[in-house]
Amino acid sequence: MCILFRKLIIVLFFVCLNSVVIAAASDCRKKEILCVGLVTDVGTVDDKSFNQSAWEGVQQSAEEIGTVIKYLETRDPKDYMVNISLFAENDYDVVVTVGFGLGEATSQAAKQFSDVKFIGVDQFQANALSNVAGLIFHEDQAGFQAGALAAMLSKSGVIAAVLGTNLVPPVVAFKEGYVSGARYINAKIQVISTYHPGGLAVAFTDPEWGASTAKQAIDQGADVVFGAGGTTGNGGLIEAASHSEKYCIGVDTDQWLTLPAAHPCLVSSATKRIKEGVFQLIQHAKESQFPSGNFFGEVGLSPFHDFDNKIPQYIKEKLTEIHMGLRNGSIKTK
Amino acid sequence: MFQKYINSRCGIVRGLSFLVLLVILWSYFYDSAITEAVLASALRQSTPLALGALCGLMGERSGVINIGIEGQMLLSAFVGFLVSVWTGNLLFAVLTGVATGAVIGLLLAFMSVSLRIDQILGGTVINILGFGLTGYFYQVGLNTKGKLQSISLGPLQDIPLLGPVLFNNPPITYLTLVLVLVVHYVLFHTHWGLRTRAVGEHPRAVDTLGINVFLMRYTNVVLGGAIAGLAGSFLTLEAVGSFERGMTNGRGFVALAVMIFGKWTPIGSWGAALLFGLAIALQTQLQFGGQTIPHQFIGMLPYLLTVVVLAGFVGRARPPAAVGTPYTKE
Amino acid sequence: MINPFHFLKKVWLTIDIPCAAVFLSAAIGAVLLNFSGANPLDAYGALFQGSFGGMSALGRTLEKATPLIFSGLAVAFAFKAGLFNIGTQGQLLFGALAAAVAGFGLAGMPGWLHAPLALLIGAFAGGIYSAVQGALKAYTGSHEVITGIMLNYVAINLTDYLTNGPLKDDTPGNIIARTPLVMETSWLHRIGSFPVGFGLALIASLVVWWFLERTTFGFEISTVGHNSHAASYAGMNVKLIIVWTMLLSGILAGFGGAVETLGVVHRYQPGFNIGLGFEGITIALLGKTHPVGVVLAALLVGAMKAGSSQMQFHAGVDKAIIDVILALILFFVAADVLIRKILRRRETKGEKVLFSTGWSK
Amino acid sequence: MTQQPLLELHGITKRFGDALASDHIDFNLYPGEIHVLLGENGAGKSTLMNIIYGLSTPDAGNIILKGNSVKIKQPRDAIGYGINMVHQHFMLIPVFTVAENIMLGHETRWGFSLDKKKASQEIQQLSQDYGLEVEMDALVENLPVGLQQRVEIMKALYRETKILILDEPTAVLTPREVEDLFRVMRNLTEKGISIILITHKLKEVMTIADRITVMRAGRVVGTTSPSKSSEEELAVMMVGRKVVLQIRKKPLQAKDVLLDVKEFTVSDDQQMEVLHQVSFQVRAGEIFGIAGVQGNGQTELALALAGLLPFNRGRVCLAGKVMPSLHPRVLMNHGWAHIPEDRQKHGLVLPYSVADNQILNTYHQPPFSSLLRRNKEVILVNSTRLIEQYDIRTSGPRNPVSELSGGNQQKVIISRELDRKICCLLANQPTRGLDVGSIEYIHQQIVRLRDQGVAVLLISSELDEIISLSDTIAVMYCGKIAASAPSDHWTKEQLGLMMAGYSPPPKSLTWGNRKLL
Repeated sequence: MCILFRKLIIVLFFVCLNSVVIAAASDCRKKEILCVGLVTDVGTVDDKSFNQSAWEGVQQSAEEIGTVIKYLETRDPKDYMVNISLFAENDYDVVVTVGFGLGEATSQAAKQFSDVKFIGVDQFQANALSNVAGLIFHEDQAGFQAGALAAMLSKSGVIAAVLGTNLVPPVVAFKEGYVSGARYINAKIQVISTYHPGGLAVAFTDPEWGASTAKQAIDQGADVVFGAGGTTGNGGLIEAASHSEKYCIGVDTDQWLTLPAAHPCLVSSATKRIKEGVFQLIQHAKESQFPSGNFFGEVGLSPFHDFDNKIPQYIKEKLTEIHMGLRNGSIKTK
Repeated sequence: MFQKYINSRCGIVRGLSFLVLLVILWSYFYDSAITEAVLASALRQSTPLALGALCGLMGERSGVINIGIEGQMLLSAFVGFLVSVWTGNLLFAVLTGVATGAVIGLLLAFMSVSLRIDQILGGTVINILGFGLTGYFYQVGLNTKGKLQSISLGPLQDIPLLGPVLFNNPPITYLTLVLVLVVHYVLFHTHWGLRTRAVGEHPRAVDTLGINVFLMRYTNVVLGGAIAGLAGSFLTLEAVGSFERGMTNGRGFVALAVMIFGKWTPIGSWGAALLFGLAIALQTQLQFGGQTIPHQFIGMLPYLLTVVVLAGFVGRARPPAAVGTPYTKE
Repeated sequence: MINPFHFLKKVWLTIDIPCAAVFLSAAIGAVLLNFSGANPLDAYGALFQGSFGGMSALGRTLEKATPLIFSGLAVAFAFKAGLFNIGTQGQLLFGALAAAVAGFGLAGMPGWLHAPLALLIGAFAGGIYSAVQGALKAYTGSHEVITGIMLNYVAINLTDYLTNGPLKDDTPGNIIARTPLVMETSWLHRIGSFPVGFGLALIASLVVWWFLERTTFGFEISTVGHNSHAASYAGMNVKLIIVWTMLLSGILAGFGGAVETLGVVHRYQPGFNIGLGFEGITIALLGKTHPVGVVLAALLVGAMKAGSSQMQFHAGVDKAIIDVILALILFFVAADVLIRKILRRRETKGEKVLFSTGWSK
Repeated sequence: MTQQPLLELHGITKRFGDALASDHIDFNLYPGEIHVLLGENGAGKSTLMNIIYGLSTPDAGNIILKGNSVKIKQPRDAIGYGINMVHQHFMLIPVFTVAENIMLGHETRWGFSLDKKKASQEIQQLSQDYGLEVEMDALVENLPVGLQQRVEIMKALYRETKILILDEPTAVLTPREVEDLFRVMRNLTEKGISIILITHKLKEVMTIADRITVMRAGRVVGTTSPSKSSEEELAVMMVGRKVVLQIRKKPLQAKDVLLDVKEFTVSDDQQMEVLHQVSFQVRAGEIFGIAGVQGNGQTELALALAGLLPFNRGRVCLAGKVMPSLHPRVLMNHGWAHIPEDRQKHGLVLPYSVADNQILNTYHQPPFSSLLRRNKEVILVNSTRLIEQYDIRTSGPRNPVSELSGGNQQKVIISRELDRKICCLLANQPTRGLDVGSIEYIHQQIVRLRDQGVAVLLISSELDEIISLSDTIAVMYCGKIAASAPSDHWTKEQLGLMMAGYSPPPKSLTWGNRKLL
């Protein structure tokens, strides 16, 4: 045992020495190959939320226009810059940074690595930089449509929202849009909503709280639940699915595809088309037509899927009307 | 004199419970639906805390601090979820979740009883391991075939206030109520419980009576682990229906507080867990009601309340005398 | 006076178990990596390169280690008095926030004064928060682990509220809950790639060592920790010492938070200090509550954190593997019996450290 | 006694590291006898008994029970063979009731439940049979020590014991309780139970033993009986040299009152008044002995006087000065020294070195500290001097005090307390649990201080110690000073009765604070 252990130590030691000289994959230096890197916000790439949507966009670019792709997950927000630089230093051409939290680091990196193009998801660009495109969304508009749908579906006159934390601006925008949308349809509707009481560390990863809270809302008459807040919101959706005659509305992506457990109640999702937006921007980069400043992505409701034939035509028409109204500015979310 | 002290404390607790009851009744007549909703939510939120506290007190009554409840819950939640995905059999999934908790309990017992590692360290190892392993092996796209559904207990459900709150719940919630009583019975009315408490107070005395201290501690920690496993199963298989990284969110630690709040007794812990659940449900309700107070203030209320209560009159709780000290034979 | 050979041997005998633990854990980690389809050699190589390969990597490791040293010291310090300061996280948050407030709020100060002042303010904010916990323990008997856990939640909520309310960064265009940037006069810079904060951490660990080993107050603290009855017999004011110990422990934690704010983040933002306090417990346990051990443990964990991005980049390995390895290291350091069996070494006297002696007595 | 021995030990040997704790021990026990195992602390008595009881296993040797060789690996085996042990430190669960303690490990069950009623009946029956009365539902922690011991004996009886081992049972008892215990022991032997009694008190040996085996340094020195040898002979066998059992001291030359305690009232930590208006005075050059059974307020008196327990009312003057408050450090600065009752709890920090323990309360004063810094060199030099001066057996000043024997641990405390310039010494149970050599040494030190003009307040439950050392003796009973008088006014019997709360005091005594005659 002892000798074996010593051998192991020696082997490991040499491994460490040798591996220092590992070279990075150098394909990215070639001009014709477009390398796309993605840096997540704190969390994982498979979070069923914005990180995942953005990554799907990047993956789509690999499939359709042959980019070389790689992602880095951020565990510590202080590593934003480190992770971005890692791509830049390894000759990646496009770096996608996901989440408003990375905004500062992204613009800093953009100044430092001027030949790299950055796509900042959810990052509003107050001062445009030539190599940064901020992919931003009118979450309030998506929320507005969700609220309108909820108000039209509700029979009890009470609708609920289970939310992440108000420390994150998009969540607040979703919520406020949701409330105005519901009021737009029915001025007397009662909207009961709540933010997660914990801090950032837990607010988006507490499905149990989301589920309990949704139940609490349903028990007092709410018949539509809007879940907006990562897996916390998902908990609320799944809970609503286990009650009969209740509807729920997902958020960010078309959750019909990501959250099968919610199928019994999931009428639609208030989506931000992050995947499409990211893919589009990568395409632009490939074609050397990379925009700078703010690039507005699509928002709206996802398809109704199985609920398509259960939803009366007048609701669909009204939703289309609202969608157009929001687009041309005749309807305001506030 | 000690007796008198207990009595006076009981008086305060009784008074407080009576007050809470009054408020509940008043609000029930004011708005029955909301009251029922809040109470049902409180019961539900208290379930993992109560189970965690039961796990903690099984260990501590036999002399082993278990600070790794969080990790135990997380790992069993994960395994239960995986099994549910693979087999689609919820009962089997719950059982494997419970078994996982027991196995982690065995690891904790091995560390703290056999290896005589510092017990807080052992628990910390389990916590980090829980986060690491579940984080590393979790894959997205796994979906369960549903979760445990409510079972209403027939006519009992029609009792006003109590019916909808107590008698229309999913199985693990019922099981928790039963377990609180069972653990109470076992601890205070069986020879096993007598020996367990004795081991936690004075292991050497128990050893000299020919009782195997190590076996007692092992068994209790493993059984406690199984209960923590049930708490984990509750999270994935009953409350949510899916797994998320870090989804325990500190409930294992709060369970410890609940256990101490409850003075190392099952029923006391259950009461404390209910209080916590009620606080969380109330703060949600306040937000529902459109309160404009920043939600952080409401959010920290239960914690502040605990500190005040601990400092005020539960401070001098008496833990099992031998808790935290590994036992060595001479 | 000291025989260098003996000294080296003594050092080796102290660190051989942790070293073996690290290697053993790495080996088990390699099996796991292999199991999930990654190449362990690539992974470890990249990890090493990302943490020690070059000056900037090294600087990053030191930067990661800095707050861990502080919170590790805070936990270890309280351990000496038999107190388990699980509230380090909350104290660190307050330290970080207070330093930020001092950093952006005190205008027109020279750099030589501003940074130290902001550091001190941060440190005392943490200290006072911790002293509350100590006072509750000493004068009401409520257990510090419970009050610590509770006050952590309170701290998170309170700092979240402040950064999203009264202290929110009001520069145009900001929508994020965070404080304004601190002024450059209060920054802790880097000298080359060597962060000044790390130097402060080293000094702090030296001071803690000196304080515990060489001062009468350190003597009082460890007397209270070993036997509080004997301490009151010897005329020490046990309750006051508990409060003071918690205060100082909190000062260390708050200092860590302040260094993080002034040296790395340059503002306070919720979510930026998650886990730093809790990890202090791991660090203190790994370093066997000795200041030098704390520094080494923090360097180890800091290196793993710093190199994890490289590891994921080059080897495509999920970063969670680091948690697994860390847990294994902690397990093997704690379960030194197992390692001893492998190393075939007998236990030496007085080496076993017990941190917890149960809940308060 | 020509019948077959119940229990025989042949060549029992046990090593701890390099030390031989038992060295080829032969021992036998006949049915219905009381066999005393006599020896100093550390002679190997407890090790031997632990081997019989299965708490440790011998390296070599046989245990023969009723002619059959048996292996006893754990207490369960011993209990199975009818061997039970009452440990010196009681093995009782303080928060359990008497009944729970007695049935623990041997529970009467009804299905899964404990049948507490049936168990209580059985225990009640036992207590009637053997004349051992104790309240079934009382919490053990609320019982006086004597009753706790009774519970221990009943535990053994409940398990139908045949061989009962009593380890130093009289250490914590009053003379009257000791009599009671001996009566019970006789009662047991009449019913056929054999008893092994471990002790180092010669007088008890002479009254109770049927046979005596003397041990020294892990070996059996010899076996005898009370009729065949005298106390002095036994002492020589035990210690290996002649010991002086009488303390010689100069006649009393009392001077000024140095310690004056007036109407001192103290509550314990559960707010119960345990000391009621106690007053007494101790003069320079006087040893004032307080006799009494444990639990009559001596512990609280000592703790309160030393500033470790707050007092409710009263006044304490030290060397003519009224102490505004009692705080250990203030007291020390006024020349107060304290040998605490529980040396491991109050007197020492066990993991600390000898040197650090010797400055435990003076650590903050020069020369041991300058400003904040501890002067380690001075501390070590100080320790080296004290170790030599007080003859402390240790491998050096850096040695942890936990590795020292009880006697040397006490010497560490004594060296710390007596090395200062002091005017008043409080010695609470200064020789409890120590070997004869250490007791002798400590007695000498106390008398030396008295002769130097220090006021000594001696609290002890060892009546012999009080009688042989004190100039004035007071008896505490139920939180009051029942009586006090010069030592030559007392007889041992009177003292014993007073301690038990019986009988009017002897002539010319005070009762409470009142002069009686």
